[in-house]
Formats: sequence, structure tokens, C-alpha cells
Amino acid sequence: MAQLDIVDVGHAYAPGAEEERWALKPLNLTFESGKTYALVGPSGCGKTTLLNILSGLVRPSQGRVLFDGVDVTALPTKARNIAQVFQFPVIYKSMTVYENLAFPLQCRRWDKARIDAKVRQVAEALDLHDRLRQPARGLTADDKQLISLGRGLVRDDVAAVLMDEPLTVIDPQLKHSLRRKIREITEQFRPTVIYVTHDQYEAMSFAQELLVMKDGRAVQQGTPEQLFEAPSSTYVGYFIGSPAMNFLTVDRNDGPFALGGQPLSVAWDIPQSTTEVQVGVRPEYVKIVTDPGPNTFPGRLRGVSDHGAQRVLEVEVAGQPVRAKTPREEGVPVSEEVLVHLPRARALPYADGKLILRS
Amino acid sequence: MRSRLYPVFKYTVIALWACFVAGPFFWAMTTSFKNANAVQGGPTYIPWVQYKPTLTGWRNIFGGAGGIDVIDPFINSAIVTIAASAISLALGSLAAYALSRYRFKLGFIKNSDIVFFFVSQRIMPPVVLVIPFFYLLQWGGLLDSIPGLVIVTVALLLPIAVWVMVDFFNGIPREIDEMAMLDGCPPFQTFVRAILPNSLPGLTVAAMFCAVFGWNDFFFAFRLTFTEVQTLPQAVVALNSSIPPWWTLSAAALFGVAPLILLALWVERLLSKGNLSGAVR
Amino acid sequence: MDGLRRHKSMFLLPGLLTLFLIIIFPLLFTIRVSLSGWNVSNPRMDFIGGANYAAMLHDSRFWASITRLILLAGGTVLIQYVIGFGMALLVWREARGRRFWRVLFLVPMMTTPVVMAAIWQTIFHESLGPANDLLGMLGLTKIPWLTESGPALVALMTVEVWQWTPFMFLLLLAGLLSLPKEPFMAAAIDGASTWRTFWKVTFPLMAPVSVAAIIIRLIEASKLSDSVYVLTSGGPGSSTETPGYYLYIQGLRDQQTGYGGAMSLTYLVLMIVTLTVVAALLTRAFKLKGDS
Amino acid sequence: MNLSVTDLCLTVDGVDHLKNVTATFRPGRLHTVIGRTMAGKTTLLRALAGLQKVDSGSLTRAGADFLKTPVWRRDTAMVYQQFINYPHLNVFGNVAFPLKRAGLSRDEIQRRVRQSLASVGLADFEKRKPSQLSGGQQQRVAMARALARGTGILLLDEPLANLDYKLREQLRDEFKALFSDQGDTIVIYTTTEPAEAMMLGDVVLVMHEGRILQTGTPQEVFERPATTTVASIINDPPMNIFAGRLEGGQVTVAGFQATHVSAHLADQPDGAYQFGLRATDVSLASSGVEGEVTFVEISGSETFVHVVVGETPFVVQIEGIHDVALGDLVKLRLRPDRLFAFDEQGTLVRTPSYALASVEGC
Repeated sequence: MAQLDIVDVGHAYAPGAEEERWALKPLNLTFESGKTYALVGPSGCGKTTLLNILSGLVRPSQGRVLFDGVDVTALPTKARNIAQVFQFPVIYKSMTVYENLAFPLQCRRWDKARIDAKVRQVAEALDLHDRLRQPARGLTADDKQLISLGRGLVRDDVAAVLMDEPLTVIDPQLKHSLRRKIREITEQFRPTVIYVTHDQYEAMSFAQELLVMKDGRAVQQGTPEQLFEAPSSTYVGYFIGSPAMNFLTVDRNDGPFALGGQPLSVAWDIPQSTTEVQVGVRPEYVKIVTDPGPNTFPGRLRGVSDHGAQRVLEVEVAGQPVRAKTPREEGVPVSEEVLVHLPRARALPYADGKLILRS
Repeated sequence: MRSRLYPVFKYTVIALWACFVAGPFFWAMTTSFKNANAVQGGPTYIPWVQYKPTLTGWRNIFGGAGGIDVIDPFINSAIVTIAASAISLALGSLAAYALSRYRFKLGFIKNSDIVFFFVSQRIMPPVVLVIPFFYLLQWGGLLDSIPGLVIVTVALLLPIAVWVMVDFFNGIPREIDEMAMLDGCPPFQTFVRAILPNSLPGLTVAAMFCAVFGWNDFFFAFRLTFTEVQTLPQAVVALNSSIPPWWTLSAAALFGVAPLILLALWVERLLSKGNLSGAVR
Repeated sequence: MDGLRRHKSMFLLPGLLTLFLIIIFPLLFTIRVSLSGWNVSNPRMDFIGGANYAAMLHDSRFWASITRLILLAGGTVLIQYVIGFGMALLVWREARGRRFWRVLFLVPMMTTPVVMAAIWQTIFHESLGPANDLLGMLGLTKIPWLTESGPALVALMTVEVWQWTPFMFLLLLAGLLSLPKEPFMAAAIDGASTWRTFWKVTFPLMAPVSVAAIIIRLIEASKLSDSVYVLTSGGPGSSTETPGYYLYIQGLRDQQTGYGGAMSLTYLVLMIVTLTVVAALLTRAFKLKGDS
Repeated sequence: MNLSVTDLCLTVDGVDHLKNVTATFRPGRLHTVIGRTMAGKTTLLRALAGLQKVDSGSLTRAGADFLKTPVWRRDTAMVYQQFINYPHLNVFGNVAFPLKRAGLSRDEIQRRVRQSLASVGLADFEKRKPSQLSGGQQQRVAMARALARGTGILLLDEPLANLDYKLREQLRDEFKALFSDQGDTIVIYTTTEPAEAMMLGDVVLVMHEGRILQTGTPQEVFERPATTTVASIINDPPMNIFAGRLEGGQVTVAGFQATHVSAHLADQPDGAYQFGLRATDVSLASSGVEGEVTFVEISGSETFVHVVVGETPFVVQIEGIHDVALGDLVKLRLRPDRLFAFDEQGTLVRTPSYALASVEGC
């Protein structure tokens, strides 16, 4: 396994396009050895381009790709020593499970005994050890994905395992268990993993660190917790978390912040020069209270969505929509007039869509 | 690792095969501009340098003295090919649609057996069929007529149409049919309004195969039509059987295969667009 | 789907009945005529039992033509498959001017076999044709292409290969173009060489297409007769005769209708049996069992 | 104009796809059918649409035998899980297709198509082909086509299942608004997601292995699940179900004894029970039952920690995103006052008191 560095890498599919239209705008990234990363974002965000640059399928228009400090930008896939799990399971259909797992090692001309030991070790981890003699094409899609992963893991020296939406074609019932299996295996073998998905759940459940991408840019990199607690932009606030983060435009007339004429006390300070500020609060932290108090604003209940164990209350505060997620046991407010509490410590400042300060 | 000689090897092989493929056409082309003297003088290839080109051969095929007229056979061939292809495509796609969408069961006979029945008719050697056809057409008064030839050609083409279209329809999601029915279309309308418009690639592939096999049929035309109706292959082969006026033969041959060479351009386009992949699965 | 039962027959029957009616009469007629002594001097549908079949058993010319056909068809289809696959691979992905090559390599299958056979006849002409001219340029002796049995067979095979390799090429190239690219990426990632990638990835993925293409070509090749008629007329002697051509001579030219019918049926049944067996063997050889 | 289903049965290769399904669907209501994959939901919709023949049972609409009505006269629209549109028609043509079949005038067609496309937010996409649209947009086209006709029956077969979760969230909200003014249409919507079923449905039908296990308002089903199976289907994550004993007002669960027991089980006879506890009612605590973390999932804004206590698996739902390492030993606190009690066959015998109160209150 290796550390992967992306140095000033950018890519345009149409040569000579202005930078704004590049599929991947120039960026710098480091994927540390032995960690799991997820590239997540809507389709067309550049995540697949980035993955293809790492795998060598796409040669970036600019910048360098380093594997453990060695420049591999010009090397083809074959010479990069990576493994990849594709969207659609890829197996060698004329071979058995065993032969599939042994294939990369045979290509590297390992001797038979060494191959055998390695294949058996990996097959054990994949729970495929009792099916080694079966033809691989008879397996289910999720087992085929495990074989793809296994073909990467048999190579001790593999620089990184790239996974391109590996759960796409897996039966919904099996998605959960396959994801679990993949995670267990990566914890055991500790390769550097880069996992591409458009599904936030999957990304957060799988990876130690996420890289949220949008329009060819890396918007934020961090642990799932960081992305949830302190989204660096309104986009991440929207993209991570369900329902999305609330954003409220606040007034500021040479004094403290105010919402609907009432002061809003916050845990941060920002320079005077900034004009329009939005306050972001997660629906989980918005509380419907009965008593007036600091940071408590009058609101009007607009709707209730029953999600089961929780309800999402849609409230209008100072003419702006706010969602609050409340446990079922708290019930639904009796009156349409409610009081909404925005906790001081949970309200984050955004200007021009960016988090302007960390508390 | 690929050696640097690989491209040399690759393009040499391509070029050699290309020469073999193009050779007969080149030879026919060059011969078609010769006259008796040039032919009798042994194989030559380059006009003006090795021989003096004339238009005798080409004039002969358009009714010149001692030649033939290819226009009538050309029209006959075109009519037979188009009519037989159209009938085969119509009947074939209807049957293929039924076989792709509905389940048939008649004793031990299932859908796949019916498909096999259609396709297996390709195995019938024309020579087996031609004598009975002769009496059949004679009985129906259709011997030596275009309708008669169309009927037997349908027997050749229908299996092809069914074969291509069953595969193609299988690739169209059934949900489209269901949706059209829910949207108020009875089955036949469903087929016409929802499925056929989405089958153009399949229909073109089927039409292409029908056209090739229809146009190129010789044996049936040879044994079932004589004086009234002559198809183009018949006309060309008739030239061959007499003392060969090679120049006329070559010109007629080129004229006869020209429409199909144009077809090759079109097939390549279908191929590069991926429209043919359904047909081979 | 209750209302649909009536409709499904409406779709199927026109085509099915048309084909059935076109095919069934000839088949019944042939069966009946094969039991009659119908010939040029006695054009009547009498009944002579299995006499035609008995005669056929001793007709070595017929059996020789069957054997010849099997060798010819098997040999040419094999050559067509190898060359067709090779050419498809060469112009599959990166190749300069590949669209031009593709068109060119398709052309022969579009052209009329009998017409092109007439051109080939001029090419193989002993003194005036370019085939011997080419040999001469290479310093080789001339070959009596169409007048000696060995060379005549070679000439016939050459024409068949020329005519129908493009068909293999078409099906195989269409197959190659429809292959997913991931298996090839996986092979590159696993470090497989070009050679290994072909045998372990391309070839297995192409197995279903290969089997289909070979079987289709075998079916068509089993009917070989038109080109024989034009190119060699079965000669010299009967050395290039195929069953199709021999039947033509017996049944049509010499109007031994009853005898021809018996041979027709035998030929048909033999071909169906052989092709079914070959298809089963091929399917097994390519390990298609259980594959979709 | 009710749509009534009575004893519908369908068995394929020995597997029950529909087993004595009986239900009544009413105009102007949205019925959500919830069940796991293969529960028979799709089969039921297809049977209602006439696309699937059944072995036995009857189907009546306004007193008439609906089974004898061919598909094209059932006045039914359907939206599929896969995004199914006519590939050869553009967006306008797709939505206009059923209207043309119904023989409406050009102006009327144009008006309805425009209105319908506007309602799904695709007003500017009339000229595009479905293949040029994203998955979400394709599903909106399908939706617009189904709505434009104003059919008496509207069937939606997991319409959001193939979309990613942000889009699902967004469309779910949009659907709620779209369905609110469907007049007298019978809407039937299948889903595997409890939140979707709860939030959209006026009536929830719980399906499992071809049977309808329970029918009721979302609240009834959620708060009084008739069986353990219903309880696990209607909760996401599935309700924790475990065997235990009730003795003298004390609950013993998987070898640990609850420190105190809620009043709602006090007058329940002693014996063996199955207990149910929602993931939200289990928490990680400094003391309690010890178990090992086997898996952690993050879903939207919640963290689901899978813990095994002895042999019994538990799921713990924590609000927010938290980093919990696999293999850690953690302690669980189970809230006894939230225990659902089921008998050994899995039939509900007692619900937590708060649940009872809120159902009776409405």
C-alpha cells in the first residue's frame, strides 16, 4: 500500500477549454497509506474522472500523480500496481474462483506454492474458501465483487484499491452485508482504499474520510463527523445529513445578529466587513420549546412529516423555513404558534455559501 | 510487451488481406475496359500503359450489339428483393414480437421451438425445394413471374427476419409494452406505436440481411424464371456460359454488385454505432 | 393477461403459416416423389417403394460429394473463422483508417456469389488470368487451376473464403464492439500480457458469438452449389461436385426426379443431423453450459 | 368507486407471491404498501393493473368484475421502479401519448401536458429525449405522464428506489404535494422504506411473503404493530426483537435483568415473551448490558451501531454522526418503559403506554 499524492492535477476532456469548464479543476490531495477514503458527489462532479486519473485510464491535462513519491503520471494502468473493483462485477468467466484469485499472481510469475498460500489466505478472509473449485461465473453478483476485491488483495504490494460504485448492481437486501464485508476485509488488510459513490450513506458508512466533490472541485475533505458538524459550505450542509441543514439569513445592523428583529446570540465573531450572513443549524439541533428564552424565536408550524421514530416539523421563522427533527415521543405541538430554539453553540456562520469561521 | 515491430506486422497483414479482398474487383474493373485483343494478350492491369481502354464492355451491357441489357434484370431484381424483404420483415417482425412477448405452448412445443422452426428453414438447400416449387408455381400459374419469385424468396428471407427481430425485441424492456397498454393501447397498437418506432436499428439490420440474401439469390431465379423474368445474377451468369466476352461479363458483374457495395458503407455505420451487436447475441 | 390470448396468435400466425405453407408442400412432395420412379422418360407419380434409396446407397458419386462437402465446409468455415477473427481484432480498436478497412473487408459478402464466381473463373484462367500471372511473377510454375482436381478444390475454397470471411468478420467485429471494457481494464490491472488477455478475456467473452457465427456459416456452407456451378461445373470430372450440385445434375438437368428426391431427403437429414451434433459439440467445447 | 380485492392468490413454482390478499382501496386516499423486497408488493400492483394473472380471487371496481377488464381499459396509470419512458418520444410526446390514445383535442393535450410537466418541474424539458435526462428527471417524466391522464387508479411501484438519497428526499416532499390534490384517484404506492410509507400514506398496508399482515393509519401501524414481523418492517432500522421472560414484574432479557420495569407490563401474566425495542430506545451508556460492536452505519443524520449481546443482535440509533470503532465493547441501556411485548408466536400483547395514549387520542 502506498500514499497517493495528487499535485495540481486538473483535467479537461475538450482540449483548450477554459478552466471553468474542466471536468476536474486543478487540485491537490493526499491519500494517506492504509486509510479508506470515499469520493462522493452527484453525477458529473468529477469523482470518476479523478478515479480514472488515479487508475491511469485518463492522463490529466495538467499536474502530477505520485505513488509513494514516485511520479506515475505517464504510466499506464498496468504499470501502476493498483487494484480496482468496478460497478459491474468483473470476473474471468472461463476460470474457477481459485484461478480468478490466482490470476494476478500468475501474471507476475509467482511460484505455485506461494500463489496457493496467498490465494487460500485471501479466500478465507472473503469467505470463499469452500467455493474455490467452483466456476466463478456461477456466483452471485456480490460474491463476484468480492472476487474482484480479492484479486487486488492477493498482491501484497498493491498501491491502492480503487472502488467505483461497487454496490450499484447488488440486490438491495445484500448491499448491507456486502458493504459490511468489504469494510471488514479492508480493516483486516489495511490497503489504501479510494471508494467512489454518489450515495452519502454508503460513503459515510464505509470511509474514514470523505471528499465531497461538486462541479469538478473538491468541496470538503474530512471525517463523516466533521462534515456533519461543520460543513465548510452550504452545499455540504445540504448534501450531508437528512433532512438538509437549515440556512437562515440574519440581519445585522452594526450590532449583534438578529432574526426577525430579535437578537440571535452566537458562539463566534466575524469581521464587520462581511455583509450578508447566513446561519446554518442542523434540524437535529433545532428545538421546539414551550418557554421563551435566549435564541428562542416565534414561529408558525407549516407541516409535519411523520418518519416513524422521528417527525420533521416544518416551521416558518421570520419568514424563512426551518426544519426541526424531533423524537416521536415529543409529539406534535398542539398550537400552530410555536417557539423555536436555535442553540448558540450549533449555529454556524456562512457567507457567500462558505463557512467563514470555525467555532 | 509489444515490440516496435508490431505495428509493421499489423499493417502488413491488413494490407495483404485488403489486396486479396479488393483484387477481384480491381481485376473486374480493369477487364471491363478491355476489348478482345487486350484480353487475348494475357493478363494486364494498368489502362493506357498496358492496354488501351475502351468502353465496349460497358456499352454492351446497356443493349449494345452482341451484349445484353442489364436494365430490365436490374429492375426485376430490385422489385423481387424489395417486395420479398418487405413481406418478410412485416410477417417476420410480427411473429418475432409474438415470440418475444407471449408464451406459446402447444403440447411439447414452446417458444424456442417455434423460433427454431423459423430459423432452421435456412438449412433447406434450394436444390431440395426447387423441383416442388416448380410444380407448385406451375399449378398456380406463377412460373416465370415476379410474384412467383417473390413467394419463394420470402421462404429464404423470413427466417432471417425472425432471427434478427426476436433478439432485438428481447432487448426492448417489456415494461414499454405494459406501459403502452396501460396508456390505452390494445396489443396491436402497442406494437405499432410503442415497439416498432423503437425497433428501427433492428429493422435496418434485418432489412440489410434480407436485401443481401434476396439480391444475391441465383438458384431459384435460375430454375423458376426463364424468358419473361430474368434477375440480374441470372443475366450475368448467362453471359458466363457462352464464350466469355470478359469485358462485358466484368462490366455486368460490377453493375450487378454495385448497389450492394454501397450497402457495405451503410453496414459499417450500423456496426460502428453498435446496432449490430444485438444481432449477434 | 386475459385479453391477450387471441392477440398473440394474430401476431404469430401470418408468418408461421406463410413459412409453413411454403415449406410443407415441397417437403411432402419430395417425400412422395422419392418413392416414385419419376424420370425424364416416365414423368409419373407411380410408386416404386424404396428403390431410389437402395440405388442411392450404391451411388458412390453421391457419397463422395457428401464427404467432399463436409471437408470443404468444415475447412473453409474454419479458415474463415480464423481470418475473420484475426481481421476483426486488427481493426477493432486503435487502427489507422479502421473505418475504411471495415468497409472494405465487408464488401465481398455483399456481392452476388455466382457473379463473383464468374469473375473468379476469369482470374483462375490458366493463361489469361492473373492468378497464374502472379505465380509467374513470384517465379512459380503455372497451375491448371480449373482443369485439375486438386487445384480446382483449392480454387473453390479460395472463392468461398473470399466470399464469406467478411460474414465472420462482421459478426465477430460486432461481437467485439459490444464487449464491455471493464474486463480488459481488470486484465490490465492484474498485469496480464496481450497474449494472456486474449486467451483469458477476449476469447471466452467471444465464445457465444463465435459459436453462433460458426454454426450460421456451416448452415450456409452446407448448401454450397451455386459457385460450384459457375466456377467448375463440378469438374474436372466430378472432383468438385457437392451434393447440391450433384442433385442439380441428377434431379434437374437429367430430370431423374424421383431419384433426386430420395437424395434430397437423405442430404437434408444428414445435414440436419451433422449440424445438430456439431452445434452441440461446439457449445460444449466453448463451455457455454449454464451461460446466458 | 372502491377497488376491492378479495382472496387474491398467486403461487409460482411453489412460492406464494400473493396469499389470500384482501383489501379495499378508496378514492382520494393514498395507500402505501410497505414490505421487503419480494414481499409481493409489485405482484399486487401488476395484478391490479391487469399485467399479472392470478390463480384465484376476485377484483371488483364499483361492483364490476375488474379481472375481466383488459389492461387498456382499466383506467390505470403506473410508475415503475426503473425509469420507464418511451425512448423514441421526447418529453412532450411521452406525456402526450396516453392523452392522444384517449382521443383528446390538440389544445387539451397541449394544456394538460404543459400543466403536468410544470407540476413536476420539467416545463423547460419538452424537447428532450428521455435518454438525455438524469434518473430523477426521467422518473419525473414518468410521473407527469401518469398524472396527466387523471386516471381513476394510480399505481407507483417503488418510484424512488433507484434514486440516490438526496433526490429521494426531495422527490418524496414533492410527491406529498403532488398527491394532495389528486381528487378521486385511488393511489397505491409501494415502498421498502418505513419513513416513506409513514410520511406519504393515508393508509398503510404491511405486506410480507405475499400476505397483508396489517392495514391501518400510519400511526396505528407504527405504534401498534400487530406482530413482530410488522414491527420489524415498519421500523428503520428494524425493531430489535429478542426473547425474554416476565416474572413478577421483572423482565429478563438475554441473561440480564432489567433494573426496573415499567408500569405498562406490570399486570401482564408471567411467562416467556418476545420483546421489541426500537433502535432509538436503546442507547450507549456507561453501564448496562455489554456487547461487541460489529458494524456501524451512517444514514443521513444518524449513526446506527450494530451490537451483539451474547447471541442477540441489537441496533442502536444515535442522532448525529459519531465515530464508533468496530470490535469495541460497549454498554447498552435499554429503556424498559418502551418495551413492546409480543407473545411467543409474535402477536402483540402490550405496547408502551405513550404509544397507546397517542393512538387513542386520535
